[in-house]
Amino acid sequence: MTVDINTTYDVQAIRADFPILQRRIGSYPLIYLDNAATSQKPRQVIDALVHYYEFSNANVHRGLHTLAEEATEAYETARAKVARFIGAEPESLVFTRNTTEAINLVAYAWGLANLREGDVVVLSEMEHHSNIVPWQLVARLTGAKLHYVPFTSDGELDSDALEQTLRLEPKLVAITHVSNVLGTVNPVEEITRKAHEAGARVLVDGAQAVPHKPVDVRRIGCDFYAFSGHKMLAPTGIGALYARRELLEQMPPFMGGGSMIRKVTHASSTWADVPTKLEAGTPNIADAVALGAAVDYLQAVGMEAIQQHERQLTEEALRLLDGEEDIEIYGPRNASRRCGLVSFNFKHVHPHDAAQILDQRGIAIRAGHHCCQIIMRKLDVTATARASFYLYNTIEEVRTFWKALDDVRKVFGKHGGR
Amino acid sequence: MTVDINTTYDVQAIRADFPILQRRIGSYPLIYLDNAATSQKPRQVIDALVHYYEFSNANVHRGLHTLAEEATEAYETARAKVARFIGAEPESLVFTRNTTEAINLVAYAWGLANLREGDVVVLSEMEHHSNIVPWQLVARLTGAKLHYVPFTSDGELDSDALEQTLRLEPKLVAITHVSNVLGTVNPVEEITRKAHEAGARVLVDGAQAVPHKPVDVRRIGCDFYAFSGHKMLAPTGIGALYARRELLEQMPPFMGGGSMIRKVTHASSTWADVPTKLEAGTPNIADAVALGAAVDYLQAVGMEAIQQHERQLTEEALRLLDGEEDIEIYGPRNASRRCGLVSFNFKHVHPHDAAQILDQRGIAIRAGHHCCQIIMRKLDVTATARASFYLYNTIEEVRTFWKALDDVRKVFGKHGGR
Amino acid sequence: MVDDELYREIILEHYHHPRFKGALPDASMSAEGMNPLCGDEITLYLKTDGDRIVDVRFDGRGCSISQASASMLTEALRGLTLAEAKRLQERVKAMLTGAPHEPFDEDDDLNALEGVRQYPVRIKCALLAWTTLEELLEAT
Amino acid sequence: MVDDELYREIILEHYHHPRFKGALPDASMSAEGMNPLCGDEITLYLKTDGDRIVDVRFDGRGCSISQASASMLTEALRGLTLAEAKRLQERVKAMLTGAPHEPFDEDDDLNALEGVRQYPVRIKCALLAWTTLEELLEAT
Ligand SMILES: Cc1ncc(COP(=O)(O)O)c(C=O)c1O
Ligand SMILES: Cc1ncc(COP(=O)(O)O)c(C=O)c1O
Repeated sequence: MTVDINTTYDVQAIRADFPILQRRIGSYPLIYLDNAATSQKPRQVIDALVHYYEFSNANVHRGLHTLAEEATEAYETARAKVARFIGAEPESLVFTRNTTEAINLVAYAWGLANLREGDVVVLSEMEHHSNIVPWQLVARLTGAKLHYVPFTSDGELDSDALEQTLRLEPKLVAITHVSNVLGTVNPVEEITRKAHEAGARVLVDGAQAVPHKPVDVRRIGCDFYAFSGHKMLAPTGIGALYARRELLEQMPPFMGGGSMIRKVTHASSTWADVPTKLEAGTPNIADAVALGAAVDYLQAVGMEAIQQHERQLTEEALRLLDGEEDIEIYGPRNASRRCGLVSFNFKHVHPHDAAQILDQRGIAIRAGHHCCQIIMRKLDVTATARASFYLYNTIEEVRTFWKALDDVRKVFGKHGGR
Repeated sequence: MTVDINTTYDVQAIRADFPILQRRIGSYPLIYLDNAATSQKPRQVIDALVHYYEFSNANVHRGLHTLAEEATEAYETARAKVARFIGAEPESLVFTRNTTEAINLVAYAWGLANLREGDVVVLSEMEHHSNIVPWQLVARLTGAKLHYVPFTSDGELDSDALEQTLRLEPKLVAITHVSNVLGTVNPVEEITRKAHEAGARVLVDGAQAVPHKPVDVRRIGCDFYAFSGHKMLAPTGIGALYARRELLEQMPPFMGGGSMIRKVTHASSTWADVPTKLEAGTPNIADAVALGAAVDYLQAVGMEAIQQHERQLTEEALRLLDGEEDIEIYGPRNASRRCGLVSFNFKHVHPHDAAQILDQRGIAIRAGHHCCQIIMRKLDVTATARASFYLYNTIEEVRTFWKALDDVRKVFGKHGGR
Repeated sequence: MVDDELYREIILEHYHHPRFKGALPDASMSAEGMNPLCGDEITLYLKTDGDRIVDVRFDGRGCSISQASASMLTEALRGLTLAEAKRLQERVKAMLTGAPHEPFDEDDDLNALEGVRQYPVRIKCALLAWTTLEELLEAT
Repeated sequence: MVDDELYREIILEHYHHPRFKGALPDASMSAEGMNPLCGDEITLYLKTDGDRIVDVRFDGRGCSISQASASMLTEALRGLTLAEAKRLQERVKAMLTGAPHEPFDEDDDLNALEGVRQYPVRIKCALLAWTTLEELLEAT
């Protein structure tokens, strides 16, 4: 990898690190614009996996032999890297499978211990199902109540509504950093400050933020922050929860099992120190190590540079789509108010059909509810199409995507013929 | 891989598939006898990971584009393979991180919905912490009571005590198939029959069974069966829970999030079909695919052949250790009553010290409580040493291990000098 | 470039001009279906006279495949007995899932759905109306 | 072949002949420590006269490193004031964790523990007695 943030952004050098970008779909080169669903993986991350399994594979923490020491060292080094990447200390970082597990961990471990009948939990209407359903499950077990802050027609969080909801003295505000449908970047720093003033804990869903922009959990000030490795160049099966250390220490464990205990007796057990207390059983060691390698890669390119590059792609996509009268765009129009994705719909073609036809040109976009049925209902659609960008996408790819929309029109007619 | 179960077992051909076995520890070749903690990975499994990431990586289930279809196909094919490997239908197999998560899933989802104050859950005193602590956590939330079936001085489950405990009409019997300390193979078929007669559900912890012997969950008849991929040639981060389909269907979900829903509204949600209902968020797709490759590998060698090979290694280890008057062996003496591992202690040397000295000869064994503090207390030790075997270990390795015990004696004296 | 196998003319025609679309206020029975993967929704209305289906309508939103399939269903069901409807439903399901079935005539609109079989993700779209019908018939 | 760096003679000597091992029924204070990774246990007993430690014992089970370290502790603590004991505990901890510290004399038994530093997993063994002491002193 030869990228240097001090020179120009060398997207071709980056692309050369991603073997899958050589792939063809039928006779077309792959244009992968489904990065909000999952990202592709550079050679360096794949190599980290292979090296781990060919050289140091062992179970961690409990072994005295050389491989076990090396595996433990690699695993804990990865934890320190990932923690540093978001401005946290290693003891505050729990490895999970993904964002979803991180949020469920908080819902079960912190939620069951801290929520009581009638307590208020504040969500927003732009949350991913992963930041809704865990709270519904825990609300059913505890009797807590959920309140949803709406978003405006611009796709921005309704800040007046938020302030009103905070008067209910919620126990928790759980909010996404970046919406995976609208692209909106929420002002999580300000939301955290207000929520803290109202006495609430704050959980931020960072699944769409950490891969795409610099994130510093200390600056945000939130209590919990969740994200997924697979959306940031790392393998599937690894993610993380940051939590303020004193909360981690006070929380009862989530899952029980090996590693997370201090002493087990017939009747009860005591717990290991944080973060191990929250990591029951054999962890996903290799994928954690590879997440460390992904963080190295992202840092070498530079998160500012990545954000800047994606903004250019997003601006171009917004500009091109905005000129089409048969297309509706969702979310903020100003690229500086959003992250690198654009949701849209043909007025007369279902997004499934659009996605299918683009696939025949090698262009991978996503069509569906994007795990955000509440947003869909508000937009009064059942699904949207979404093109989402990452560090290896090019302006030419964005233009090819835009041109391919004409193929959709060829099948369905300029106005869908309906 | 050129192994054919109809000819002799070609351990050298198998070894050639495992890159890590080329490794040297200092000047000694690695002798890896820590397989009960985690297994090594063959080239074929590592290649499956690399191929997935270089060729078909995408998020599953929700995508219309080619990569998403390929990823979904690969993931569901792996599910079908793994299910067939243990005699189950794909709809009954939920992917989890490991055995620990599989058991916690049952404890939270089935346990919170089905256990009430005073209900009895039966465990054994030879359980791994992963099959104890989840029940302690759920007992605390529900008021259920735990009863432990003891084991005899031979390391066998006390079947009279089990029958007595069943008179308490337990709701659940949760028992390990193979003990990771004693090596004991429990008669899970018979236990399940008796427990069902008593009206209990049965969960079997198969972490040490599935990697080492043929397992058929239909023949066992149990309601739940849990195991880990990383102990059976697959990557870390993937495991599985088998559950009888009607139980899966009746159970509320465990974690909430993407994929596992049908319809989400502000107030509540409905669930997807099994097994997706139990798999919230982006699954560990690549490692599931690689677990499929591991199952292919094990089946090509043949589980009967592997079991037979390990029995020879275990018999040799028992024979050699049994001749040493300064060594105590734990668990059944008859190799046909156990799986491929031997726990032991020097009468006068702590197992940590023994393991450390063996490591200096390139021999990796484990020393500690093996996540079984209740067994340790019954054996009146704080830790044991454990040598555990797998398909790639050789009789020569077992003998080298045994000879290296003399190095321990050289440092600590024949009788520990104490 | 354009996928003729999937987007056959007859499918696009049904999509652009769906037959019998809209609510049926005096329906004898109705059922709602949903494809949780994509959010497509459908409501199916049947009006029966004794054992015979005298009116069928569908409502809802979805892709061309799910809408065309629903439109074809409303046309095909009209005038059948409930038992015949059940047999037709089983036949379409078998065609879409690759199970043995009596093939449809070349010029039967339903025959156009066979192309969907090559698109695993879209099979669920084509099936939506028919699984909703299955549930509705089971409920009677 | 045999690791002289870890298993120095003085460590083995303390392990084989632990000083002041066993319960101390008239202890002024005691604390239990445990290494959750391996199950090693230790109980530490101190008897003080005013501010001064007049008797120290340890009991428990563990590997050569944890036992030798505990034995050295009992010898080293004898006769110190509680404040001196605290300083010694910090100095040993610093040595074992690689923090800056005043080195021990070549012929001080505690100096033999320095070799443990190269064995990350064993550091916890060597620390066990000293972290138990830390907790005990904090509780006063
Ligand atoms: C019998 C038994 N049960 C459960 C486990 C836990 O497995 P995992 O750590 O993969 O969840 C193990 C392995 O450590 C085991 O040996
Ligand atoms: C905003 C947001 N939150 C949560 C998730 C869930 O992530 P995962 O499936 O990795 O748990 C996603 C991605 O799908 C997302 O975009």
